[in-house]
Amino acid sequence: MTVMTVIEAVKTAMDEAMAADDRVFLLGEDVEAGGVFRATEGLHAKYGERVIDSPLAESSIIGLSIGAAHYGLRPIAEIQFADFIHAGFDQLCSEASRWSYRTRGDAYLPMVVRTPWGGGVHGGQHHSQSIEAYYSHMPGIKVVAPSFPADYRSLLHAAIADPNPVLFLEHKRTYRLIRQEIDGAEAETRLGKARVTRRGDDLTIYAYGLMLHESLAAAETLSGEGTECTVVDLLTLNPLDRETILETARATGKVLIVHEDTLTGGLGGEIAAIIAEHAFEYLDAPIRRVAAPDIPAMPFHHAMEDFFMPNREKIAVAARELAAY
Amino acid sequence: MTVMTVIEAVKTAMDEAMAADDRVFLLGEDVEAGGVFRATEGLHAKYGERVIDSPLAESSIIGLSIGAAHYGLRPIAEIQFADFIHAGFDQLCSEASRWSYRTRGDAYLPMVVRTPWGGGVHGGQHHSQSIEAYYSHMPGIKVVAPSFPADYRSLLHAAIADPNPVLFLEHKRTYRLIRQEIDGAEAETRLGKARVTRRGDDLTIYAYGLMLHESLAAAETLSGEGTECTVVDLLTLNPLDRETILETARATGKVLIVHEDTLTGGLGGEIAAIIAEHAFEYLDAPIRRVAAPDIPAMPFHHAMEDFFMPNREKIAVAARELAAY
Amino acid sequence: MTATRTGRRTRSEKTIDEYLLSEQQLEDMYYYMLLARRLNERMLALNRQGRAPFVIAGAGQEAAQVGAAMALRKGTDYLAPYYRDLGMNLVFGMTAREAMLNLLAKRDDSNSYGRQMPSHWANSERKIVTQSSVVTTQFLHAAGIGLAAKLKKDPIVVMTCCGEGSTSRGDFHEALNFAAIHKLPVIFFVENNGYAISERTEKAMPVPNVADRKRGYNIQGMVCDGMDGIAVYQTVRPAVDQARNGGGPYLIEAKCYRLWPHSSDDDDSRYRPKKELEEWSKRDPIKLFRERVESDGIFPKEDLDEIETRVDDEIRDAAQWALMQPDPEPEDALGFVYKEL
Amino acid sequence: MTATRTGRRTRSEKTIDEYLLSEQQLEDMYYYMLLARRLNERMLALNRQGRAPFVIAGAGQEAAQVGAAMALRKGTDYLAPYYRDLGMNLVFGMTAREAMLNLLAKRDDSNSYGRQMPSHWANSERKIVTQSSVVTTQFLHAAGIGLAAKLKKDPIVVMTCCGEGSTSRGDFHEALNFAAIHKLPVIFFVENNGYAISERTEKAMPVPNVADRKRGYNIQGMVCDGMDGIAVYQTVRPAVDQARNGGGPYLIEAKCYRLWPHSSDDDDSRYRPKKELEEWSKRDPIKLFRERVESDGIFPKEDLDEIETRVDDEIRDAAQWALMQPDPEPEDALGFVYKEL
Ligand SMILES: Cc1ncc(C[n+]2csc(CCOP(=O)(O)OP(=O)(O)O)c2C)c(N)n1
Ligand SMILES: Cc1ncc(C[n+]2csc(CCOP(=O)(O)OP(=O)(O)O)c2C)c(N)n1
Ligand SMILES: [Mg+2]
Ligand SMILES: [Mg+2]
Repeated sequence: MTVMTVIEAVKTAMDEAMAADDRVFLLGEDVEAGGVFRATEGLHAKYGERVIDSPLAESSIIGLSIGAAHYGLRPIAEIQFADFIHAGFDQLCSEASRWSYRTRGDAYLPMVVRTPWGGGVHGGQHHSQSIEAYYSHMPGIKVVAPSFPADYRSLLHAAIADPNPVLFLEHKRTYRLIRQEIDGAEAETRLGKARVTRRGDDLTIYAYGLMLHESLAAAETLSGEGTECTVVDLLTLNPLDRETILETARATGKVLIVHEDTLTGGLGGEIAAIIAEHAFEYLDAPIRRVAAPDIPAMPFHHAMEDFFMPNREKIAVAARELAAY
Repeated sequence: MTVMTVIEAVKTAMDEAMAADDRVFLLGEDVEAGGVFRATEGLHAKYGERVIDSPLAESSIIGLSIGAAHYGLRPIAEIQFADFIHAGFDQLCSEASRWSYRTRGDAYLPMVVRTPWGGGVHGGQHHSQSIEAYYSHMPGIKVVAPSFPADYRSLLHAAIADPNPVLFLEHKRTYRLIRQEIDGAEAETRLGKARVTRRGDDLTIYAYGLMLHESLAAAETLSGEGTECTVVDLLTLNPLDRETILETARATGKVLIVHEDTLTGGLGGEIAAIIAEHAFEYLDAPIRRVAAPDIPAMPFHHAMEDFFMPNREKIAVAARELAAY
Repeated sequence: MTATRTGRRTRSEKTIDEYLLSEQQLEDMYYYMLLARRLNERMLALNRQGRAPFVIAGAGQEAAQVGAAMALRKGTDYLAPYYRDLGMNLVFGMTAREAMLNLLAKRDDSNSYGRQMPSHWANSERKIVTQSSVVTTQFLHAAGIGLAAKLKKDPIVVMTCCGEGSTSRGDFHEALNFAAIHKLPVIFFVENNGYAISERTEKAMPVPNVADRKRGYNIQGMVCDGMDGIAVYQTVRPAVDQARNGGGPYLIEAKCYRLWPHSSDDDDSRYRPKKELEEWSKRDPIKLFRERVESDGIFPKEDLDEIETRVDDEIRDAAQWALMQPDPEPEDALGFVYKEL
Repeated sequence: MTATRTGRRTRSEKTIDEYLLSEQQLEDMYYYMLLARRLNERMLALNRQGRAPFVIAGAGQEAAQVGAAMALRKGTDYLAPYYRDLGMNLVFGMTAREAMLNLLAKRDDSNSYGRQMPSHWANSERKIVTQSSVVTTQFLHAAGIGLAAKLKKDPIVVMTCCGEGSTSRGDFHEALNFAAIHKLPVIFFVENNGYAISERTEKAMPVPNVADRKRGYNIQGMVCDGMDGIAVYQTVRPAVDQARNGGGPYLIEAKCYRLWPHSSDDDDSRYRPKKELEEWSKRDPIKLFRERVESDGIFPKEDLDEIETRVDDEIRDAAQWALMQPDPEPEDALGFVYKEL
């Protein structure tokens, strides 16, 4: 039996993909030495010039990957921290997301941009951000944010095989925190599919990344109190799996959306809107969101960081209120 | 009596502000010659070195403005087309939006970034975009998108006077299309306030920019059919005027959110979520959104552009369905 | 499509050698420059007639574009051009009819099928890289193609182009920096036409020549007379050969002049002195070329007139044909957001 | 707070003149360099004890930082530093106690009140510009301050700093380009410590010296020995005076070496040869300074020992005091998202 952490699952998938297809190569800051989270450790020794240290320049990490993917290679770009991807916003939004659209598929970009996101690691303002809302509002880009090691591995393979640009978000707090026995573990192999991780009749919680685990813990607590929650692991944030979202919302009539990102303009708004438009008749309660307060980003000091971060307790409180509604 | 177009209102406000306060200066591409939309025409001749042509580099237009505002000046930066602001995303998100937060107000940035946005001008993929959803998800930045000349003038003054970074969005299609007798015209002078432009009991339409005008036209049509709409001109997109949004939603029980931006991840999601959480008990119908389809951006050919753009007809169709619900 | 040879006549072989260009190439050069100019003229006419919403032209830059593109290997080398590079696209195989389809955003325009503005080139078969309206981003795409080719050990060269104003953007720096560090086979070709819309070069650059920017990257670079197609070819061709053989990237500046307003929406009288325009018009690259090859006795007047006639015929045909082609359907706005394999 | 003079003793006036620095300045230089180093050492100790979550230090760069900062006018000139610049902040007035408050993210840390990671400096009164973790963005802020000062005709200078790796970013290019075009009073000071985390300079630059990048902007620039505080001062001071008088921007590179891992989270044994570290340790800037002023007879051993003792006392006090200061309350995460006037 093989138990893997998230970081091991990510590294394993890259190793497997590079071994199977020599068009796959890595580009990013410090990747030759293994990367600051050691996701690429050993790969330079094994694959040599296919693991390339980039200069400290995010626009080029994305822009070069676009060129290489257009040429027919399969770049896996690493942005050291999601917080630093913004200099590449232009290349992702104005170029990568439109490559296929503006040529009607005559040209396309099989590229992956991996990056560690999320808080709870004393990373402060610029090593903790949730960036998914910005980058999920780009038709043409796929955004993936798994929660369990087995999915990290299978979905990273799917992202590498996909002919479109995929932003692959890895929650850094879970890198070594979350382990899973992966042999025979349920693993989603398709981009665009959410998973119902837990079934309950009283309400549905939608989450991803670290918050999926916090939501499962909250659901466990509520179960002990007699409230049964459905918990949906969104897995792919763009395009969203509307079917699973609506099926579960209709089934439970009460919904709670959880994310670590700040509330206003976060992905929760879109999920709430989808439900409020297409499952309205089934709703028995207001649509609730648990998210971070509207401040620029995670403060550094642990007391303020804890205040900022949603967690199992805050989720449980909201779920109880919703159940009682 | 003075009738002003949108572009005249914008130019007038800048002229007035520069005359009143010599800390105000302009920075942007081609602003000395008057700018491609002629918003700064004549100002270089009048204010000399306070109107500065920047090199073709958007990150610097924003970054330089940050420095100048920190020093105590009041820069008005112009990004020639909203589509080109993305290279400045990093400077706006990682720096400008957090300047006050990360120093607890010890430092702050009285700066304005003006930019023409929106479609319907044969601008194609990169001269037509709606960028408000990305930049409204940045606590610390204020985002303004007026619809009428009088508001353009008064809110640009408010933006220049505000001690925070303000992204001032000017809908380019309305620059010369929309005129208004401005003497004594109702003009909002506070950032953060929406206006109820029209009162009706049957449903509320939320919009901004060109779509506000299309929504008013649709409301007029529906009125002829016996359906009375409330129409809310959001004016400020971040922070949103939750009070006005909720008051009108509760009053009509049916809501329709309209924007030119693509549907998924657009600002409409947040507005829908606010209503679905805080006005749920008052809702008599699903929350509807009229927006552009989820494709990367406005196609160039007029047939496809018309297909992409929401308009009074599409709004009227949705409003009728909602009224009939 | 290249020009077919016209009737034989005697000429001095010596001068031919000086040019490093064969007769056929010299004829092609004139043909492509002329075709580009006449196309642009017809496009502007269609715009004035309200039949084309937008025109952005390369008038004044034909010699730079055709001279540089001819130095590449058609079908093998990659081109990441910018909006003015009609001349380059013609050399790479675009026909007059295709150019008109693109102008009119017709359904069958293979650059973007009416989805992008005109002059946003793309053609995978011809190795023309799709570009957006956002300037300079293509410099990084070209470097990425160079990196991929180097990894695959393919002996290709990538040329990417922009205007002098676009060299102020961060992506310019990041692309040259990376290409220089990895010695990539990329030709960064800058068409300095004196203006970035209304801004003269002094507003964009602290250096007199764009090529001076090479010094920060210790790569090779040179300035050439962008009004002289032969000089451009003679400058770019050796660089392309060097780059193909591992010589690393080049930054080449072609000094030309924007003979027309920035685009069909621009009124250049607001910022451009008449006098300056008149001076530069005397150095019209097409006029210069014709005078030179005629006086050197490479082509007698008749040959050149013959080419002019052929070009005019092609363009008349192209415009008439393109105007009758189908427009996109409204629903064509949908599809290909994601590539399906 | 500056060092108070220690007991008088005879010394060669000649050498003093060579230094262009007064006795007081030389003493201050030693004091600040030593204070920075000892503070970093204590910070790392606190981190090892689990009392400080994160440390990023300037060990090996103290001479570069203190020498450069001393060339500025405290209270008048602006500083847009980067995370390693503890030494510069000390010269600008930060106390040992404040440095410890910042390390521990205490409620009263005036840099960010616990909102940012340690070493993200800010102090409007001292004209220290707030910075994020995103490297090189501050280059544009400095240019913007220079532009504002030029518009207001204020005779100030701005110095902004980053590491050599950060010069690969687009903002570096855009800032130097603009500052050069407008001849702004900005000193771009690059502390080349040989590494960008694990990446050696060859990975970041095609040029041997960061200062070579000046050539693309035709501005002045120079390289100095970043391990010699006096040499750094002697290089930066004239540039500051020139810039103040309209001489335009400078790009100055201080060659130093990162004596410690990148941060308290980094394991440099993965990528750094022991031998190299040993070699450079011989040139420890603080050791070098002490040897030089001692052998030149500027300060007898006793004076220098006295400074060491004073520094140690200050740091002991600072650490003890700071540890007892209040932490932010959870709710302190809220507020000041927008400035209210
Ligand atoms: C990033 C970006 N900013 C602004 C524009 C608007 N714009 C289009 S062309 C142009 C001037 C370009 O000048 P130059 O690079 O010299 O090329 P030229 O048009 O002169 O050939 C500008 C500012 C743009 N297309 N992209
Ligand atoms: C835009 C951005 N990308 C990546 C990082 C992560 N990071 C922090 S420091 C660093 C290396 C910086 O090297 P250098 O500029 O030489 O400064 P040094 O740390 O060596 O003093 C990196 C990659 C960052 N902070 N900002
Ligand atoms: Mg130009
Ligand atoms: Mg370094």
